Amino acid sequence: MNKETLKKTVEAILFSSDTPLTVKELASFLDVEKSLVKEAMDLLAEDYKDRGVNLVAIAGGYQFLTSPNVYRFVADFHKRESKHSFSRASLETLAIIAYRQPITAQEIAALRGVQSVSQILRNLLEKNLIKIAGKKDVVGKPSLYKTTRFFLETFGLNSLDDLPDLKELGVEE
Amino acid sequence: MNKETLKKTVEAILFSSDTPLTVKELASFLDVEKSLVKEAMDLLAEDYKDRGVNLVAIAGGYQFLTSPNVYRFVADFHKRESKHSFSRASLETLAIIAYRQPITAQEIAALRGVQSVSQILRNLLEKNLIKIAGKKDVVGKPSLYKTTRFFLETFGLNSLDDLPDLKELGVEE
Amino acid sequence: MEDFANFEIEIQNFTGPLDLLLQLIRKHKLEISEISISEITDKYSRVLKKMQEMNLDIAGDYFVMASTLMLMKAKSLIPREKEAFEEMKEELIFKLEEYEKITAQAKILAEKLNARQKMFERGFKEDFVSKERPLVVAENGAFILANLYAGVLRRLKALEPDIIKKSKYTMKQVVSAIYDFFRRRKKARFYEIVKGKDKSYVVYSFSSVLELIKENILKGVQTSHFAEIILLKGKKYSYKERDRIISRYE
Repeated sequence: MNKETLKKTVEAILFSSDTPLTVKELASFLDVEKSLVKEAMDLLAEDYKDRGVNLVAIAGGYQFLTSPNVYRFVADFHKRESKHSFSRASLETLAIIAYRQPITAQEIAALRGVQSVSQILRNLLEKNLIKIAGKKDVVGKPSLYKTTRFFLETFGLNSLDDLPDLKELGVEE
Repeated sequence: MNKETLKKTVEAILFSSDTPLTVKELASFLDVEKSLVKEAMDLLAEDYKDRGVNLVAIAGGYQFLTSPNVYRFVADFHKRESKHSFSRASLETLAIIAYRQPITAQEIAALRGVQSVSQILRNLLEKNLIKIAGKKDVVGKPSLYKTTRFFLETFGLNSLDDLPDLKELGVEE
Repeated sequence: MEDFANFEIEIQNFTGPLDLLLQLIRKHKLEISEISISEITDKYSRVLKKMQEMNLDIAGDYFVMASTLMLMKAKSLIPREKEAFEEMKEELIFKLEEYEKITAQAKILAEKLNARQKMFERGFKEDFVSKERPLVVAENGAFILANLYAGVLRRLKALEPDIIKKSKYTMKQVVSAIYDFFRRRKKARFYEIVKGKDKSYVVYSFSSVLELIKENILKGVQTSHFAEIILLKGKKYSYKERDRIISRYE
């Protein structure tokens, strides 16, 4: 392997790895001298010195990290992205509310086969995906939950009628 | 934000993302003109042209990916071949949807000469490669299927126009 | 069987009856537009038979095509059905040509996929699709919701006793209907038995007839090698045998 290919290979492996890698690891994997890998890393560190991404020595190894100068933007961008990610349990709860609304916490818990969904409901209320829409007229007057308009926006729906037909999924309601 | 900082910010955000991001997404997040973001991306694509990592146009956006030239080493290092594998039947079904969308399940089945494709469609929906995009205005209102943005990402296409016409390949359409 | 040796590898990999037909056409270097129906029917039936001998689980789709091909062959022999035959043949050719395009397009997709998979994204991990990874709601969010809800319903259903959905026809009905046919006559054409019926009836009849032939209850004859199947009462034709066959499916 010539020096040019070695440098590109090291660059690609470091990029695609989510943990720092040591010179030793790479040298042994690529079956080349450690000094050659070290040289390639140094050249890369130099190349990336003034970029938005730097090659940083960390935990005895090397890792590509975004530059501290632009840290704020990167962090904010990914935080915003994570707004659209949900745990399976909360998405399942949301699905039940979407298809069964209005519905009480107890009914949701029964459908999911769990004791309580109050933590998840609080979370969904905070995210403005569901709302309380009155009380059910039974003993204890439990709250009834419904999805919000923001829910429709988040899931790209015009109305609740746009929710996929369950028959297509091979399930009878 | 000056052009230099913008370029570094775009670079850092793209670098830290594992999915393609569009000019529009970044421009709206950073609150700058789309043309400026586009310019920064073009400069970056040029910078990375001959490196071990390239900036590739995918699914209408851009994504940093390791160079295909060093593929073997990267794959071996992570002991991993490809993420997705498809049966011929699913590839055919995807090809039908990709080239003829929007299309109904019944139309797909007729083209493939089989009674039902619901199992394969369910599977492709689960993998987020296709989506239901409305109903056809005929008796029974069957769902219409389309490919998703994730389909473009998975197949490394920038847009559906990247799928070559059969005429170009010397097959009569 | 001349050329099944190297065909066997692919035998389990057909994606459907059109795929099987197209592979047969390619194998024999024929032009789609110039296929002879009786020849292709014969070749098709032989592969189907081979698949049955290998005890492969064959989808009904293959039998539907077999019956369609046989029906076409039958029509081609009847002068007044000539026009209907030509129409069916044209339709089949059109379907095959469309299907050929699809295989070419699927190949393009496979090539694109292959090229994309030579590139890796950031943070490429072994457990990339770990179950704990949060679900990202993108354009397919509504489907993910629907699917989760369907999962909830399926989970609930799993606790209920299983109710097996009855199909439109039963073997009992079909076998009885075939027997009715032979009440006042000694012979019938397969085409007559399924005339005017829907596809699933044709499938049921076809497999029942095969079963009855195997049991010597009926006899299948062909006047020439590629001609339509004519059915005759067999050595073991009796109502007792009918009930025995039917009882297997109860």
